[in-house]
Amino acid sequence: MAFDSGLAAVDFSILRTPGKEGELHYLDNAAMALTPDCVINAMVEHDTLRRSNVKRGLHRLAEEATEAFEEARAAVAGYLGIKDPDEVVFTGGATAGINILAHSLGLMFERNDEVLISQLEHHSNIIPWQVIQQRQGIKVRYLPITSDGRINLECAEEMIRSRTKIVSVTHGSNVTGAITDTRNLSDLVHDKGAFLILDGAQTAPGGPMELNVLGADFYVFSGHKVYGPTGVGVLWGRKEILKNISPAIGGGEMIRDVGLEKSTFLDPPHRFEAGTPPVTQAIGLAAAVKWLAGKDLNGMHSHLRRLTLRIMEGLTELSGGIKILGPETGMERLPLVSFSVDGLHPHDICQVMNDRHGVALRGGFHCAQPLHDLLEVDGSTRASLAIYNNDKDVDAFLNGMEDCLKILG
Amino acid sequence: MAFDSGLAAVDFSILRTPGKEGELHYLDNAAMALTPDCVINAMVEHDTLRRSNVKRGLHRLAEEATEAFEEARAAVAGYLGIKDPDEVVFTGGATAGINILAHSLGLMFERNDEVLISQLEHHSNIIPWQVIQQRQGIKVRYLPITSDGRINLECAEEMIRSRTKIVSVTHGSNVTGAITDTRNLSDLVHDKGAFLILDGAQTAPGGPMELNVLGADFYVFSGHKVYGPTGVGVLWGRKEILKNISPAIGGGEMIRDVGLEKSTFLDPPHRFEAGTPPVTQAIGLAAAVKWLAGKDLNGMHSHLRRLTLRIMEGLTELSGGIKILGPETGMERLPLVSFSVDGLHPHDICQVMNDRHGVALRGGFHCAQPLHDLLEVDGSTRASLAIYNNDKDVDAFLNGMEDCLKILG
Amino acid sequence: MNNDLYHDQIIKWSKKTDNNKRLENPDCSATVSNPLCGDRVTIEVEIEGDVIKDMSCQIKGCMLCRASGSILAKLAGGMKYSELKNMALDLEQALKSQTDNPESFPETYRMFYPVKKHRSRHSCVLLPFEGVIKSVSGLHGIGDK
Amino acid sequence: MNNDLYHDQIIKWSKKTDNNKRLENPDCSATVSNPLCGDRVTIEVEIEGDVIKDMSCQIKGCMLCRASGSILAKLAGGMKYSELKNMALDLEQALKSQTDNPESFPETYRMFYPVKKHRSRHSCVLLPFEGVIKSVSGLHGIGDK
Ligand SMILES: Cc1ncc(COP(=O)(O)O)c(C=O)c1O
Ligand SMILES: Cc1ncc(COP(=O)(O)O)c(C=O)c1O
Repeated sequence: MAFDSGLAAVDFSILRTPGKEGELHYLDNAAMALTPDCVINAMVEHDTLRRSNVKRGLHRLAEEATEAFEEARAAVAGYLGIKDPDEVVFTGGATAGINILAHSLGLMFERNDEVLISQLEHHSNIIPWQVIQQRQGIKVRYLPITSDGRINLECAEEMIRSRTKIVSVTHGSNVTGAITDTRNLSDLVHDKGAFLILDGAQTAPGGPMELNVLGADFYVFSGHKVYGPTGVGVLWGRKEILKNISPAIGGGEMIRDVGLEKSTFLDPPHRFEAGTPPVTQAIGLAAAVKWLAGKDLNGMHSHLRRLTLRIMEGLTELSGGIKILGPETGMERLPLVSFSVDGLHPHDICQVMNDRHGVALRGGFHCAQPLHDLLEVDGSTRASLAIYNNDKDVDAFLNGMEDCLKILG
Repeated sequence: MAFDSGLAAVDFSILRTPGKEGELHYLDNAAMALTPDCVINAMVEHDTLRRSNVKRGLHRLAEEATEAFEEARAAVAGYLGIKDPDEVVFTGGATAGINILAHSLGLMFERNDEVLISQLEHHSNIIPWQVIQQRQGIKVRYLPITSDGRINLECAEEMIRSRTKIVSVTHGSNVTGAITDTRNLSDLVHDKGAFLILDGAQTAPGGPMELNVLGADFYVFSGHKVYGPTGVGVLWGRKEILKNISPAIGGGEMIRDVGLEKSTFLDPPHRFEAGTPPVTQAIGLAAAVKWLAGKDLNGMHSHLRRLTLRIMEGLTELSGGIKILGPETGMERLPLVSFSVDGLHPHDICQVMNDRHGVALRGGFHCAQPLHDLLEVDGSTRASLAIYNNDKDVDAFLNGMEDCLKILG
Repeated sequence: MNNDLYHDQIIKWSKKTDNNKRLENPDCSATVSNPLCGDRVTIEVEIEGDVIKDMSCQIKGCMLCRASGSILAKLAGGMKYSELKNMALDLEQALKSQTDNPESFPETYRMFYPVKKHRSRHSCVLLPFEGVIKSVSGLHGIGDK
Repeated sequence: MNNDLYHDQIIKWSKKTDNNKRLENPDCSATVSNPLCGDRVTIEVEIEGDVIKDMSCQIKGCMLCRASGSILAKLAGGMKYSELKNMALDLEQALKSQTDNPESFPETYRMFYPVKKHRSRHSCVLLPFEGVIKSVSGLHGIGDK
């Protein structure tokens, strides 16, 4: 039986109750997914029944809150397909996760060490490394991209060298939709004794994973893109590596012993969770991944592949200088499509699509300015799909684009 | 008319519906306050009506979410008594705020520069500076404390010298309850061209402020201690200073221009808000401070002063080697009381108080190990009050302590 | 669904290109940009005393910005710089004010009234003004008046 | 409200001090601590072959930890080290298991059954065992069996 996106949509108040502005065609999921009622309810329940600080309290609320928080950690570990929940660090988001890694691993870098990222990266996976570069005289280098917006992995062998300490790349691009093939990359990285970090912000929403199969050493993602709350994210790392990293972000609940000169740290994950963690949000995130894992994910994937193809083919049929970024039809890609239109500013497209068609898109550089510079486009417009999207959304998008070209062109 | 804490308590589901375990005497507010229903509702409403990423989107949800987020910023600015909302940076919490400051200001430090903190600090205001010390060869020095657990400000004049770049101290101690008198301190700090950071985690819950009067340059606090959500906090800084600091924590939504070698940053507050901010939680925090500002705060303060006094006097009357930490009765202090009992482990006290009396306390080092080392106590037990606490809670606490001494002593 | 933000007048003005030409002897020029949406405006001004003689406005940006720039370039010739600054202030105030009154907009800019409720797009309309002010304020004796 | 965690037996054992004395000729010793609650246990052991001859247990910690240490110090004399290790495993399993069965606890430790539902306090009970294991495992030929 075909996948019924309506069965997912009913879980979302925000979709059941369209505003006075009419129907909502939410195609801005790569920026933030909507969140189902069960996630909201899990957080309300926590805040009204078990609200308390975690990790050290001995009273009932504190014990219950700690239990719920640690269960959330186990649920996320389950989603990631890893055995040891202590490999799961709760952070403020993907950006926070990469910053924790960059600053903490940075403490171990020596001058002239190298960090290899790619030209496909989101700013979150560029700026933190540039900061370390500027501070410590390490070198940030960039894997080039192919003309269809994938990381050019053929260059990896040559570019990863003995000075390379970290290779940090996106697991799936928020602009081109390209998915990074990690199999060979992981071997190349490990052969040189470096660590592989994957930015999973766009791949985590695809459903439960087998992180170990990816061959990565670290993986980060954000709650709000996997149908979970804002204010929370996850940093996963292999235990034996996490244990040997000194945390650069410090505070309460992460230390073993504090002296005036020097302090020692708790074991992972706690050493990377400085201060009061986003307790309620971690619990919401656990509800989100459990909810998602309960869906027909194979059905979802083929449904989204079909909708993505409709968008790409529909855009191709429109006249008017539309250029689709990223892998061409038929190749693997995330369920998102970014494109530029000759002579049209992405913001004008987004505004008309919203005002006249109720279609929510995102336009601009999508926090990936180097990528747009390389692709020589002045920003792009992006339609990104999630489990609740359907053919009507695609119809509205394609009709809207036709209208846009008429009005703005 | 006397302050009626019941009028505040009715706003909290968690207090209206005691569990099967009987009445809850929640005296662990310094670790985390409970949150009123209006805060929870504000977040539910946001997630079900306006959920979207902020700052760049042009569709309806994104515009509404951005508007709500910026209104939350304005509400917090109002609570802090400052004119320009752009001085308010949303963070993950007090700890995140201090880390942003330490790492960013750290970029400007030179070897042998000094950071002056105090022996009264929470680990959140110790560890980040120790990290910078270890990394950059700066020196962290400690203002000593008085025997009654206040920062010894008489030493400040001598200890703040030309190499001192930052003085970062708690505005109110989470252990001794001592409140830092900032008037002279601020002048001393500024005379030497240094910056004053106040850790307001424990003072922010006191109600609306006039930050400018404090003479600080930066102020941080956490949402969850001001009756707001977890996963959010605030870093306030003077605009003209914030503008001149390069952010060390990087990501999306905070840059002006990203090149492969170097990037430039947006104006404050955005340059310090790397990545997707805790949108829903910022809105919850705004609801919390608005709710609190609407209460009879003078009434609340004298009510809490009276309860604090009852706790202190009650403890003094109990026989059994009880030592109260911090300023003696009659002196100004936060509504919290920490104490040690000869021969009794704080965890045993907390457990018995919970199991037999339904009183929620916290025991241990309260993330202030250096302070406990100096006061020569092996941890302490803390009762901390909030707006909804009443005489019954104090009765339960004092009866419980008597019982504890009997059972455990 | 409403169509009012991109109405005919805005579209018409956004497509005018007669003020894109560069000036031969500009007295001053400046480029300003809006990092949030990538708009970039380059302004050149010929000015005598307080009076703007000619102005060009080259815009890489959205329709609102282009329409605003076209109108400004058309209007500016012969206008006093102080008047232009006041108009910029009036326009900004009209966009930001809490009350909904099209009359509060400078007459020639009334077509931008629908932008009012889209806060994130105010800067698109204001950017060309910023460019002129940045450009002229670089000139000694005029900008700092 | 229930009183079961700190029941009479636990309190009684926690107050015993006879095993606090230091040994004259310990073969090995170790100090372990629990950073989460500040408990610290110092263990000294006299051992011959696999058999524990005597043991002392000095504890700065909570009642659960002190009671657990007193019982262990009392029991250990004459016990095989391998038996002690098994007991530690059984106790840990009994505390952590999903099923609620007091019988699953080693008999002499059944009084700790009420601790089961307080996860954060399991380590208080287990810490003295950890100390012995850390101490003995430092001895060549025994610890690594
Ligand atoms: C004085 C003080 N500073 C900082 C903090 C850290 O706050 P958070 O854990 O919310 O980051 C706390 C709270 O534990 C505190 O009491
Ligand atoms: C590929 C990629 N990496 C990182 C991020 C940053 O995520 P966040 O803003 O939630 O920290 C995003 C989302 O914007 C993304 O798409």
